[in-house]
Amino acid sequence: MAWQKLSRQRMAQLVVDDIPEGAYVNLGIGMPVMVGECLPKDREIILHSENGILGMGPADTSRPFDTDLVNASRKPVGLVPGASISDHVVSFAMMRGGKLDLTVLGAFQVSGKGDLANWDTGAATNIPSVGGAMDLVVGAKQVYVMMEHNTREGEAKVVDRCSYPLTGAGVVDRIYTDLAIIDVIDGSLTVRGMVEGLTREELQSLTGAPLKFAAQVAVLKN
Amino acid sequence: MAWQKLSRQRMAQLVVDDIPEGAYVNLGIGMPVMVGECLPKDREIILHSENGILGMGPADTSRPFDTDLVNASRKPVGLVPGASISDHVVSFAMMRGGKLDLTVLGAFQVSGKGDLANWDTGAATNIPSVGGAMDLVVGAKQVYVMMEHNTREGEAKVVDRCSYPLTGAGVVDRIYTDLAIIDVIDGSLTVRGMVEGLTREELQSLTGAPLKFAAQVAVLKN
Amino acid sequence: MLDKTVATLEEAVSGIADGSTILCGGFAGSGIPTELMCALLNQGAKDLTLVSNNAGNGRLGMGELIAAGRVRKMIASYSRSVDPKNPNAAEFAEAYVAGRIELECVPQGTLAERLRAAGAGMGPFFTPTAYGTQLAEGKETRVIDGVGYVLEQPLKAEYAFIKAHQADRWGNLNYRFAGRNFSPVMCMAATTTIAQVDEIVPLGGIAPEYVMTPGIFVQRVVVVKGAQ
Amino acid sequence: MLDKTVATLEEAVSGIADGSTILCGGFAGSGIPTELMCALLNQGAKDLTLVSNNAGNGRLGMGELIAAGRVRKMIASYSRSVDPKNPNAAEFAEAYVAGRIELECVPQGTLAERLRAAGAGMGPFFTPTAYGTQLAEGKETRVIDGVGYVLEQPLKAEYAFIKAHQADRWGNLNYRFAGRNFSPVMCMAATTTIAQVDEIVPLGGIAPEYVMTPGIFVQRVVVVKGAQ
Repeated sequence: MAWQKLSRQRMAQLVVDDIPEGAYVNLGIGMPVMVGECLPKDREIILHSENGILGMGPADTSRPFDTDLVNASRKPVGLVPGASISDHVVSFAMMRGGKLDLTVLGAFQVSGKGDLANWDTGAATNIPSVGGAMDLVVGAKQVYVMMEHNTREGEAKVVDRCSYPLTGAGVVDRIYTDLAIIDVIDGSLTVRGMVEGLTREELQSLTGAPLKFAAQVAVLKN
Repeated sequence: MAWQKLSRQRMAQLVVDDIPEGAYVNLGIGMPVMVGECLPKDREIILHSENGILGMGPADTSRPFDTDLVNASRKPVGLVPGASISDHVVSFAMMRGGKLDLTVLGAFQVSGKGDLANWDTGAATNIPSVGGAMDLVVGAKQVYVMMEHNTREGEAKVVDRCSYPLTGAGVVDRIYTDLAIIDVIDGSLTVRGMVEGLTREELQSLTGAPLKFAAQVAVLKN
Repeated sequence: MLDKTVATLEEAVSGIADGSTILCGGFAGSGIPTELMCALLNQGAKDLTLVSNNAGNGRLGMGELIAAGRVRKMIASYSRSVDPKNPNAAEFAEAYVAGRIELECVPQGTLAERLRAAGAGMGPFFTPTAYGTQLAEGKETRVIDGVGYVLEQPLKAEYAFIKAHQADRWGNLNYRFAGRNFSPVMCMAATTTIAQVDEIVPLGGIAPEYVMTPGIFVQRVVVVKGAQ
Repeated sequence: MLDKTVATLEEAVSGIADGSTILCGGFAGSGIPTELMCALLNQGAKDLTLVSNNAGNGRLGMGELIAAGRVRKMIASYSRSVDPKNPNAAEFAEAYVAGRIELECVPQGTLAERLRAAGAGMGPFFTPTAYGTQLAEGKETRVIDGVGYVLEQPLKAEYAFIKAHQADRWGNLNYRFAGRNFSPVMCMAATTTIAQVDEIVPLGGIAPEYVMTPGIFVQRVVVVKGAQ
């Protein structure tokens, strides 16, 4: 049977389905932004932005752009009722202090032990720029990664050992890719969901670290 | 010629005269409270209280007692125009961070090197209670002490070495007593003012640490 | 729907186990969560460690808990009564002199910083406060650029008892004047922060820029009208 | 009378010496003291170290200072342009690639904490952030209860450039929404804080409970109407 990669939209929806009501969540730049766009209006999920906004919502497009209401990607945002503003010191205390229930981040690589590399590819021409990623991964109660299972060149992004500089060691709890949902449990990988039609052997061959499989592996469809 | 001890009122006035316009000042409990009472209304001296009040003024006695407007001695206070409220973390950052121009504290003993003992007499029955004194003395730009020159029993309170537990080592900049004003400069004492009629020998005999005398020693009168 | 309000003081203090550490907001009579402490007296938890600037504000609340032998240890900056003629911490003094309660005396600013370190997810820190004094004895020290520092440890707790002015159902809080004091940092340092408030306002009733404690630091809210 | 207001931007940035370290508030385009940085360009100080979350917000201000070769070193958490098609830090990138500017990359939360430690009069502190990564290389580390920590140093400065919304003549400040970001902590960490504000209000015009930066942390205030 042929298999299809999950769409980004579907990946975001799978993440949303796993976020409990009332959770405090920080969404990283890139793919995780779609999680915010998929949140149903009737659910109270409280979005945190590192620049001190807790309770971020969509920008009011009927008003002119307000530079004092932006997210970390410099995009306009709004405040939902119940929102609060803090300075950077308090905002990062929330992150490092274990108050955020969840952060969803993009990644270059995740290792079989849950090491995360998402801030620098180590290229000589890179300007080192870490932002808030290292604070998020040490503090958030759960760290989810959303990324494609393989690079465009077909290389595994789930690897035995990250070749890129680490953001944090052993920090990732769960990986959502376009092929699978993988939990990091006690330093090893357990698949809890796979796209329809993909075999375990095929998934392992596309993955750079050894996989275990949960008793119940969900079948993921677009 | 006979000499008279300075009154507490006069001591407080001498301190007030030395406070520059616009200074941020924390007044300790006990004798330093009188400094606040002596401040002329036309001068802008900004009083800090450790419980987060910056810009403390007299309580509005026409209103009922408000427990949320008190100083560290649990006494009712007011807020002057330009006052601000902070939490304890920020309030003590002002103290330790070198933002207060001056603190005026009472003392049990001050050593010739500027060591201060003002929180505990070391008596076995004491309940150790330090409050904010140790934070004040490490941070305020100037630490002034106001105290009687001698105990009721006639013992020197300016001593060679404090016998009571220290609040801070080498922290005192100036001592106002009922007999003299003494600067602590580079770990030794220099008298800059003495009550009228007192001889240098008499002052030294009432003092437990060696005194130097400034080129100009002011004559202090009640 | 996220709703942190609870209907009763009893519910607010439910589940607090023997041996818990509880941060108690307040300074010099302002911002004291007296009714929560009274509710804890009824709830029955014992062998407690209380963290508070003062060791009581009259008999009600903390004084009663101490008198009832429910407090094993006090961590405070100023445990003596300020005015011996009208003692605010008489029950503590009695228990302390009798050797029935342990005391850890912490400089007030260090107390705030230790709570902040815990709340902000930090490890130990060097502070100049208390260097060269007996309160630094036994602690790691370091001299940097001629200034002496003491290494102090984060102070975290299972619970915080807080008195605030207004709250919404997400737990956003504000405080009146100097009623703020230790409360914001204690909210951060506890796993479960329980706030008694004068009133609940609708979501959005506290302007976002004027929220003093964001709701993420608060787990339970209970209204106490006409609090002590 | 205590009056921290100055009449002109020129006066606001007067006396800044070559080799100074300047904290520059702002994050992602909000709260940027652009006009103060432009005034510094005219003032002429060079060999500067700038501390800012980002390394520019378009050419104006920081970009011009960097392009003019006036900045020796940048301490920042995110110096790349967020959007390569519309780069906010092109001048920095050019100078960095050419080896004309030094960069110290600091995790964003650690940057805030280092400033806070300086402003609060603390010494170094242990933080879990960056433990086990290349940003911890060469730094003292410690493992406590199974968690790894990195020892980080306070970051103080001669000056802070701040954009705030309102001020009074005592230097009390408030900020609009996320324009707050690093500004309060930078005000604390600098010896001389210079704030450009939208307007001056009378003393007492900002309610005491809603002052976001107490005036004790601010030394000069200048009005800039219609700031970038």
